[in-house]
Amino acid sequence: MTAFQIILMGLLIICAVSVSFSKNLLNAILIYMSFSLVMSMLWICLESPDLAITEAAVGAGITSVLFFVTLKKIHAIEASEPEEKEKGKDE
Amino acid sequence: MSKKRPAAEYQKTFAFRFFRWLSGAKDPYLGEVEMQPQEEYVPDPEAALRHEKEHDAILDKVYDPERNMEMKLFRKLYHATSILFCLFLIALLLVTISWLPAIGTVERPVNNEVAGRYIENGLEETGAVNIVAGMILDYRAFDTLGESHVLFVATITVLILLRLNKTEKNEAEVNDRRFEPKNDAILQLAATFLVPIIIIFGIYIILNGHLGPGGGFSGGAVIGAGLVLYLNAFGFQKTERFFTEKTYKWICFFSLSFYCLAKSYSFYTGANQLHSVIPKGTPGAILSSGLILPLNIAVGLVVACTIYAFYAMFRKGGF
Amino acid sequence: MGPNLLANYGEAVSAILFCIGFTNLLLQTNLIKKIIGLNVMDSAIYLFLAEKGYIAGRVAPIVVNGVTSTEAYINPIPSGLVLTGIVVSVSVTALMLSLTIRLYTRYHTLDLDEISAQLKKEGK
Amino acid sequence: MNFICNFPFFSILISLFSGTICSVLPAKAAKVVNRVVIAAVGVMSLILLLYLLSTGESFVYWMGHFPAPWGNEIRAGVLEAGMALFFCIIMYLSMAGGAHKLYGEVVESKHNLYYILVNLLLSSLLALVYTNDMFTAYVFVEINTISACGLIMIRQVGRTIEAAVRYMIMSLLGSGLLLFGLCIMYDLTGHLLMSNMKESVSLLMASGEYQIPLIVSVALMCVGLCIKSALFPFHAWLPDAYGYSTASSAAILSSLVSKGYIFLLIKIIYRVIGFDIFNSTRIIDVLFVFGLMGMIFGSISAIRENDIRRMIAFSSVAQIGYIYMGFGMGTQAGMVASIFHILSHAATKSLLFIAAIGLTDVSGGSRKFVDLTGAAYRNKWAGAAFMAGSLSMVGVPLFSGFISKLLFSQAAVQVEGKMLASLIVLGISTVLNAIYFMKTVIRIYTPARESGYSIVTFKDMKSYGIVLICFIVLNVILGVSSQPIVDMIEQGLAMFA
Repeated sequence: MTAFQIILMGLLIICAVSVSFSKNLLNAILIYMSFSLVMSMLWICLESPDLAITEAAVGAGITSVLFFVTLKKIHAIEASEPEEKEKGKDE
Repeated sequence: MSKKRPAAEYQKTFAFRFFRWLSGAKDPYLGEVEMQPQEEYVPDPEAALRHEKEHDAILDKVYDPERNMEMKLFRKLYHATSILFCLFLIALLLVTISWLPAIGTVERPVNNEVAGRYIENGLEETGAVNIVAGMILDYRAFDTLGESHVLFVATITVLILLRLNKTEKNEAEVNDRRFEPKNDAILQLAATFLVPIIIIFGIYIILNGHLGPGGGFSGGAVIGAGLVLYLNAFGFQKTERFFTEKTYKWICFFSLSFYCLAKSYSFYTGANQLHSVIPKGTPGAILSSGLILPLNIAVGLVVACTIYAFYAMFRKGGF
Repeated sequence: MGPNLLANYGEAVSAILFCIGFTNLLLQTNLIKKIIGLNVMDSAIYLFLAEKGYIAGRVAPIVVNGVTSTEAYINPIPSGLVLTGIVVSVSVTALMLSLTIRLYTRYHTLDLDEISAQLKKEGK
Repeated sequence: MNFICNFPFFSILISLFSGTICSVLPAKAAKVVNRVVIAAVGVMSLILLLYLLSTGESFVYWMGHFPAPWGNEIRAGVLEAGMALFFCIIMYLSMAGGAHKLYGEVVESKHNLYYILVNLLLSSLLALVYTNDMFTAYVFVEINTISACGLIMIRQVGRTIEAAVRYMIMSLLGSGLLLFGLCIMYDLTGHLLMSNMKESVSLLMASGEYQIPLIVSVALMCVGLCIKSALFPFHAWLPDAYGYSTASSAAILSSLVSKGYIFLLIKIIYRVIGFDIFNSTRIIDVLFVFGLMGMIFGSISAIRENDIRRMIAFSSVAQIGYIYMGFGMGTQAGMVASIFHILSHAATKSLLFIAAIGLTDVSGGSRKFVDLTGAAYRNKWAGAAFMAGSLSMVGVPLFSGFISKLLFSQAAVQVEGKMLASLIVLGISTVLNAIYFMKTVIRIYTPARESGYSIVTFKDMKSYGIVLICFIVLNVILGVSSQPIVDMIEQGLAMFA
């Protein structure tokens, strides 16, 4: 069990670092989603099923959906005003 | 009783002058003190235009991040200090952690009589099989009351930021049609199967909150996710038939009021050592554990509506 | 260095995650990545807190077969606190994201420094 | 138990519940509810204060059916009740004074949302004042932060939204550090209630165990709260947030929100760590240095500013520096001076913000000093109130600012090693204060050539004038009858132990 925990924690750090360095916003959000999933697995290992359910529903579910809809909205704004397209954007 | 003073005498008093000044009847400086107003500046329209242009050019130059040395320096300094601070913080925290009691062991200060009582007497004192639920909704219920209001106040701020008025809303609807896929057959078929299952699962999590892992918040989030999926598959027209801003408002209002009043009752009786009339029931049964089940339902409703409201606000700026 | 760094590896990881999130929040110029950094930071604190309740060899605090002895279950307090905390972080995330949308509709960029520069240029 | 002991609980719950109620009411009714709730809470706090003064001892109130280490508690003493009363007065006056500006600056359909935010802010402030539990404090700190953010960006211009983002980022860093420190503290003590924590902390200090984590946790909590209350290097968000939000918001934010965090810090110092233990750490020296730096740099930035609202905002940075300097002295006298300065600054700063909108309104809405020339003749009440506020800030006798400066210098004289630094900086900062406030006062009293701006008399805005008078009277009361208030603060601090 300890080895599994250590692997999960390693994954957490990898996810966190790659979020910081990813150039693409969509990728960053997906990586954050997997971060949450790993976190919820870790909570099962730590014997807190309440937290695991909540994190899976909230971190991987709701928060990511909110991120996606924000990104979508931003693209929509950008597309609806093409004359301002040259303004700086990461994607 | 003082005699009424004659007007001429009264006009010499300080009070008269003060009130005259206050009411604006007379300016005390006018004609008494030599205070010349500043010379009036007569603007030359051409010069003003030129001046404005120059001003703009200067501003462009000043706030050009490539050229402004001060800004560049500030940004570099900021980066350097932030990185140093973070490195310092990481070192500090690691050193701290190395001195903390070892995790996973029993001999730690946190495993004291508080946790002991929650585990040993939690079942009979709160009636909840899930000790965590009993703890957050009974022993430490004030935190949880605050927590649900955090969610509420966050919704309010999102409403302030993103809710549109009538005319903007129509425009937004047109935009929404343009950017969201409509009538995707695969999505709709999947949603027809999935949405009921998701919502039933959410309800199960809420109702089962005091018996097993789960509770109002996670269940509400699941139901909210189901609603969002339904919305995505079938569009706003379908959801508006059963869920409008009014529904949201009243569901939130009733759930939060119920939460507040129920918990006030329990705090009040607790603090005044009165007997609470709420039955605990047999532990393990679905209708047990006093207020925990109704509170979970209330929280679940609030959270489900809030999640849906967040999504609708983000996507369209209204329901 | 104290004696327990290796035993507390979980807490060490959470401290590292905390600092990664903290650095992201301070240094990322893109607002969405700042918000992700914020979420990482919050999760790290919750991991740190949840580690405190864990006791090796015991099970989750859900009473099974009426056994209510402290020997059987882990400490329930940290779990409850983390549950509260997760709600807080969701609310804050939603608020920050709506601020982001609002700023983007106005300034068409996600870079906070660029927005400040534009504001200063407008000069009001 | 006496029925009055329920009042702290009632005041928190009423203000929370009124937030929920306002969400379904139209704006006008919400406004009435808001005023009534603030007034009711104020009256309850006053009765509670009188009751506590007569009994002379504090009490704890169970939030639930379980006693101390298991359940959740709130606690009321003289200082808490006094603070609650004071917060209610300031909040009522600020809301009343800025109400007419709300119509121009906030979309009509969002007015009731504004009152919800104010109600929730009040409840969170009360909870921060009364709570006896660290985790509850954290939760209500978050409510406070989010509703303060709402207050900043309710007036939606670009600056306020950008300021709100910056405010949120800074605050969330602060909350993160606060929660981390709290977790370490919980790990070491095993309790979340302040009184139990304090027992464990003093035991740990006596036994010499876990010294490093203890100090680190205290430091993290302090830094977190300092960031949240905009101590000097962390104030980047403050000028825009205070300068461009609607007037009531600016007054409430500057005088109450940051003070709520500072009061929580005082509670942590006294009730969690212990005053003597806190003073034996080096943290107070750091607070002292940053406080002094804030006093100087805040004033310098204020001098360089040519926008009246932003100038007042920068002056807040300097005043928060004063408060932290008092903490940094590490003596009882310094603490009393800081708490008195919390009161005096809250009364004065909200007065200045409310008076400033009167002046800008008669200058065509412009906030630049050039346009403000002669504004005090066009709106005499606002001019007089602004002058009173400035005199108080500078430290002229009869006003509250004088007493707080006097208390600070008295406290500084008693501290060895910090006396010279604090006296010199106090002197410099007073001079700087005088420069920028007197500059403004002279500017608004310089007669201008006929500018075409309308003249506002008392009859035009009665409620606004009355609010200004109340503020001035409050300032003078604080300045004239300071001794009873100082005695009350000392009594309250004695109850903390």
